[in-house]
Amino acid sequence: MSGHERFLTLDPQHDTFPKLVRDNARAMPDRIAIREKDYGIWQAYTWRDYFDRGRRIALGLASLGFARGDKVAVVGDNRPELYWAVLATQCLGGVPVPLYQDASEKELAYVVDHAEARFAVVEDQEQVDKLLAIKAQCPRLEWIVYDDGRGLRAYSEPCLLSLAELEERGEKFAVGHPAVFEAELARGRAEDIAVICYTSGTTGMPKGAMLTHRNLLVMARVATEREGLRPDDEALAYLPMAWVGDHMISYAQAIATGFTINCPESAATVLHDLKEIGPTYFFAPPRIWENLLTTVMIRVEDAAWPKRRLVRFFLELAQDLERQRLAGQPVSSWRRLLAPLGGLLVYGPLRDNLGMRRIRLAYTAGEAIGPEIFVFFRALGINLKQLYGMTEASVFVSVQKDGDVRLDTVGTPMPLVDIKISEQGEVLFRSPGVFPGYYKNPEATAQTLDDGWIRSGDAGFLDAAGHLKIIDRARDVGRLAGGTLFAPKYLENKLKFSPYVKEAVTIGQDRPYVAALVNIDLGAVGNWAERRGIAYTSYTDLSQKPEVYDLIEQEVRRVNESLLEDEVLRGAQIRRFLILHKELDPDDEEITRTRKVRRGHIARKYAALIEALYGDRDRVQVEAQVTYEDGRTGTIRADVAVRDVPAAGAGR
Amino acid sequence: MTEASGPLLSVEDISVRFGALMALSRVSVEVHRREILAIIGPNGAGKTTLLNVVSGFYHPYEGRIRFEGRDRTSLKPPDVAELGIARTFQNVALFRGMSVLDNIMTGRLLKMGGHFLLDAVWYGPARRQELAHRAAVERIIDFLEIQAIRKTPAGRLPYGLQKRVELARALAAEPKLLLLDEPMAGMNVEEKEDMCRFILDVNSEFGTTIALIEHDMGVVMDISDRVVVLDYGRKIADGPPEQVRKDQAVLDAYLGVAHD
Amino acid sequence: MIYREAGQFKTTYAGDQAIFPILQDRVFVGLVALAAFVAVPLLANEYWLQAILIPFLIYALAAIGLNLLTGYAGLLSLGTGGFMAVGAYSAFKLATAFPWLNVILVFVLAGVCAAGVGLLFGIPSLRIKGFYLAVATLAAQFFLIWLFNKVGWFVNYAPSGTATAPPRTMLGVMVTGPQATAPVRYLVALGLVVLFALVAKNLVRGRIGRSWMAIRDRDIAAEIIGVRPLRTKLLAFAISSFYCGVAGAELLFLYLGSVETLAFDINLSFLILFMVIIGGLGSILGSFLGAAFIVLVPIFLTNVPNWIGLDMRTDTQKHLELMIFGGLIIFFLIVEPHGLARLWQITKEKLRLWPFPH
Amino acid sequence: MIEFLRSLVLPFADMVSSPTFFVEVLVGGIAAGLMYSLVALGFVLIFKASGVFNFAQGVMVLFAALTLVGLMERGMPVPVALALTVAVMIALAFAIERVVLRPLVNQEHIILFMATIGLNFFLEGLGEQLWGSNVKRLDIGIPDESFSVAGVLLNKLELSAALTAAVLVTVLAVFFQRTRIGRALRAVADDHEAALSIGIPLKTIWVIVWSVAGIVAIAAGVMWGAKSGVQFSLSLVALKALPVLILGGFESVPGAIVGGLIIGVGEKVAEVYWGPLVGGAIENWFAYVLALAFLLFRPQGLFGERIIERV
Repeated sequence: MSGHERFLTLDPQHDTFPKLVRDNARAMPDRIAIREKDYGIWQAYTWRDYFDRGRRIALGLASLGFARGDKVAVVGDNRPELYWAVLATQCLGGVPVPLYQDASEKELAYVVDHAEARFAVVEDQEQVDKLLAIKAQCPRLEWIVYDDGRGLRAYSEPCLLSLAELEERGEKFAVGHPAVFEAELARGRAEDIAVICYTSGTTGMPKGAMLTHRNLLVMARVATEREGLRPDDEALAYLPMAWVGDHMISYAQAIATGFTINCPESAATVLHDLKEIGPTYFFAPPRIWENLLTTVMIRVEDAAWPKRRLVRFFLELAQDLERQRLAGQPVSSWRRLLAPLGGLLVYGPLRDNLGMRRIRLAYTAGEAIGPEIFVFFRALGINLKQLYGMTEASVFVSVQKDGDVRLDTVGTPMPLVDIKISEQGEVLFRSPGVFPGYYKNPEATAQTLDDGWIRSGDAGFLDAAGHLKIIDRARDVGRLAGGTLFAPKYLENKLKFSPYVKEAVTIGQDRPYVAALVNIDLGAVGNWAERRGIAYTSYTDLSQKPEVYDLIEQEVRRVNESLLEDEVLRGAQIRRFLILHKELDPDDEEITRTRKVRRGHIARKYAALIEALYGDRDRVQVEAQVTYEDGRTGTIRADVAVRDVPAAGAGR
Repeated sequence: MTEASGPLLSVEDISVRFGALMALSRVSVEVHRREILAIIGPNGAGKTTLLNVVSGFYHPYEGRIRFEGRDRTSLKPPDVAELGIARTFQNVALFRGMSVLDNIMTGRLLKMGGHFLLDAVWYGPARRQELAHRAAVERIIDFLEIQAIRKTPAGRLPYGLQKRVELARALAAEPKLLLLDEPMAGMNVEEKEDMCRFILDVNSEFGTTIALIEHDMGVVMDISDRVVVLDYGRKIADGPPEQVRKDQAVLDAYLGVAHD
Repeated sequence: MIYREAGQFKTTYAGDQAIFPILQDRVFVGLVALAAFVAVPLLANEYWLQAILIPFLIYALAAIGLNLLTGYAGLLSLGTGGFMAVGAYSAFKLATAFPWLNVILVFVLAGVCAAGVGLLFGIPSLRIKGFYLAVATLAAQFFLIWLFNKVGWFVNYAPSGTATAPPRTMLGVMVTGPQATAPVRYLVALGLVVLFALVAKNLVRGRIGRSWMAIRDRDIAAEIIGVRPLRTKLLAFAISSFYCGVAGAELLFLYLGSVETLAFDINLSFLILFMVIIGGLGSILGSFLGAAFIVLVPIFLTNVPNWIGLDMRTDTQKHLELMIFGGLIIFFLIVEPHGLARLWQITKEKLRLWPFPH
Repeated sequence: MIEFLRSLVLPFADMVSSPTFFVEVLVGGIAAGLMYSLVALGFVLIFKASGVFNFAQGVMVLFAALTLVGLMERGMPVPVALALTVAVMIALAFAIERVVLRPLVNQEHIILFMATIGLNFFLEGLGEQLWGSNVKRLDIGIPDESFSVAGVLLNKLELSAALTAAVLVTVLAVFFQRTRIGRALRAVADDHEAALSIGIPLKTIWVIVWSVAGIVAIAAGVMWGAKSGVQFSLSLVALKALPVLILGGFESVPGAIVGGLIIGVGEKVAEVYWGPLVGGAIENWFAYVLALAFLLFRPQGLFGERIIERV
């Protein structure tokens, strides 16, 4: 382990990201740093371009009177220009604050104001409009710089500036101040704040986690070494820039390692662009893996039956083998012989079609992933590993090691990371990546940071082999009224393995039994319904079809069956469920933008439904508020059915 | 400079007849530089006929049409295109067998030249030209946000997208005057909003003069600088939207018996 | 299934617009070319070269020509045989009048002659469309055949009325005439068809092809974009006839050796049209597939009775062939009206998407 | 050069100087023209009702004639053989609708056109396989001899053929204009969906149309067969009907009649008077060139309406 200590000492000449970009631009000026699919082809930018554009933008910002420590809000899809803006900000000793591009005005206003951003660098008209709308509430916001000027020609606000104009100003500024850039760059220190990532959190207002260059750099290097990343790796930069995962991979690790990141053309083309690029390093929250699995299942379902049978056979075979392998059991030999055939017929082509043919390293992180989903992708031959991390720890806490992947753990701690379990069973850890605190929020900082240890809020334990096992959010794990242990997330993930279930919320704390609120997947169920000739008009209509209830009941029964295998949890079977008449939506604050369920909100909002789940009626009337895309609100009324499910294994 | 200051297009006293039917009688319309002009009127009022006359499909039996001050009454459609007039059609007229990209590329045919023997070889000027125009077309694809469908055959697209591709094709010609025949017909609210935004963006971004036919009064009032109202092949009103909305003749035409 | 495309991305428009953008396709095409240029001449026997491969290549060239006109520009023509005859007879006249002329140049000039005649007969296409135009092209067919039949000058007043390919060498190798060996003639035909297929592909994927397809798909929209119908259609007629002319010249010089006008009668027009439609309208590849289909089916039908040991009277066999051929065409049109090229494309898409359905 | 021009003009003098011969040529032309009309009518019927350009019409003529002769050769009396042939043609119509048209409904016209060429091959093979491919004489009891009226030599067979053709053409014209089915057919031709919506089953219409075309083919087959024997070349008559169609329009019954007459007469006159000038046998293409030249001035054909293209 001690080998990793060397990463703790940072050479002052190379201790911030701007300095490292400069190094890269010198050492490998013509290597590709960023590609962006734009105007139909992959436009490539070298490390020299990277540094040069960062410099130009920095000079532009400097010409506007940028001071060290100033915050720059960065809003938009993953675009090279925005990464350069992050770099430019750091060059001047400022702090970039990346924001979710789909944030509402309200959310945006809170963060921009709280972060005291003086500048905003945004992608296009959509973001400009939002920022202009909230400008009155954010008195410190002075300049809004946009990259794509389409539709903005008629805007006359003096605070607006295009990126091109900014760089032009920078050039002029550089003539009068030739040494400013180099000087500011050199003044950067490892302990400077490199970025503030606002975490939406499942409760309360967003908190701004500050991360220093040292935090990010040390962890990036440690992870690079342990996971064997190389300068010739390719990653897809498609996750929101505001998410620390993207910042770590597409910015910090890419710079520290020198690999190439690729920005997709638009949100609509991500899957297509993924296939074109065929990344070697891929990072996705469980949500994306679930969606991919759903897509695969739906499309296979549409195939003619011989092919469907064939594909299913080999997929099941691979999953069985993978499960045996993960459990360390001997793999039956004759089935192992079939695997190469499966590779030729199913796994290889499938990997290729998903754009994962070249993947050497893939992570799932952000939330627990359903074991079935996890096994599915590993069975295809993708080196998918669970990563346990937090924004506050510069992402990396523990990762499954290559060749030592287990289904039920999130792997062993990263080098330089210490983990301990509190008396209450909460996971605590400390590492060089641990943040100095939340921006302007000492109370929250104090709650989370305890003498250098971070309280994760997750319940878990280290097993005999040193693997970290997470049970659930510490405060979510509960017991039924009868005292049986009940882990909602665990059940929900099992439910979500079904392609037909998009989201699920299970309830059971101090209740006699477990009940579930289910969100169907409109694509998958719609497809299913069409094939059966079931007509429907809307999501609400489809969700309440008896046939759909039958379909979901099968899924619930499947989950219950699988619970029988677990001694501890077999008592917490789902006994009653209903299908929600609307999709859970971040705009209605039912889930976060990273798609974590907000249990509190849901419990309040759907109190009537939950009562029905524990009552004896089989129908219930509801009204729900919905927020439309333009911010208007409306009400949906519906008649929701409730259905009983018999306990599995009752006959035994 | 009189040319540059006069109207871009002036239709002077034109009449068109099909057999006994007077489709247009002595209609005069001016389209000014950089404006968005809406042409409205009940069905059969002669709106599309007017567009067809301007684009050279029909020729008026009386009256004149001037474009940038020059008479061009008797030109054929390709000549009209060369003047810098592009248009879209009421019932989307895309090239169904070609991809979206190729559809838009055809919009640049007038800007491409060279000998066919050079095209046959592909290398050299023909190839450079082809790639340069591809780059130009990609700007339009980006502008109209149709990246995801660039290689899809046009015939397979949903209606709303087809309309957008048709607009892209017209834009590819970099026209001075853009004629849009019911660009929003058959679209849902969201698609209409998008299309309005694109039309306004085209107007402000490229300075393109636009004359459009539209039924949705809300849209007309929102985006047009000026409105011309036709009824029974005659012009009954011409002015800013607010004024036209209050015009008695217009109200009568719209509230009166619908004549198809 | 075979395709592995992840990671094949394009950083230039040139790469994106390549004829074979996928690596696996390039490899496949390379292998086919290698086999066609090297393996076949070495391995194939006289019968295969003379009775199957050479006519296949020549018909494919004519089919490409007709496909440019009918598939891309949407102009139905039944005069292909006539235009091929123009090519054959002008090549004959050129080769005999100027014996020093390189035979490839003779082919090209014959194509130019055919292009001129095609241009002439294309003029009505401005005013008439669809089947009317098809019938109008029949006028070309009948008139041209009649002309070559009646005017002895075209066959140098040969009493037999036939034109015979004169022996000509190229690079010291006998290319035409009785002494030319089948592999040599095959290679010449192959080289020409590959060259001209490439030219055709370049034409159709660029400016000219797009104006043709625009006129084909929606003529009014094409006009308002600036496509001039007459010029565009005439160019299609000229280029198409050029291809047919070269193919006609090859038919005489590389395949038959000597021809009467009967060889270019209306049935040839239909045969080429079949190739285009069965192969796939608007597809260069389809022209090859269609030609292969039409060349192979009769050979197959002739041989099947032998293979299964059936002894049939020749006229019965002839009739059965006609019936099966006609039936096959109908069957094929019902099963895949868009031709073999579409079938190929679907298969390819299926392989690319496997294990997902198309 | 002068010689050539002289030979171009001279025939006109010939026409005036020997009017009886000219009338004979004219009558021959009209007789041939009516036959063309008959075949063209078959085309028009099918094209009008289904948009199918039936290239197999010519082979249907051959097939009908072969069937009739074949039955008669096997000793059947003429009326019975005729009735049976009619039955065969109707059966053929059913078969074609079921096997060819129905699976190809809604396909592009060119595909259907190609299918009829396939049908052409099939019927040719079938007909000759069933009835043999040697030339057969068809004797329908009208002698192939001439008589003279006012110095003009007329052929009995040709005359009666022309008469029959005229009658048939008239009957068909009336059928189309006056009867319920005829009107239904016109409705189908105008708009498939509209026709379906007023309750006309498309399938039935097609069977009827192809049956009628088959019967017309019998008539044409009998006439031509009686004159020049039943053999393969009969199917080539169909190609002659094509310029008639260009001239008259694909959808016009009167067009087919008038077009047929113009082509018949024009062709005969040209062949007789100018043919020798260029070495003869201009019948093969003259009709086409005539039709083509005509089209350049009137693209919509003789009876076609001027099309105003709606944009």
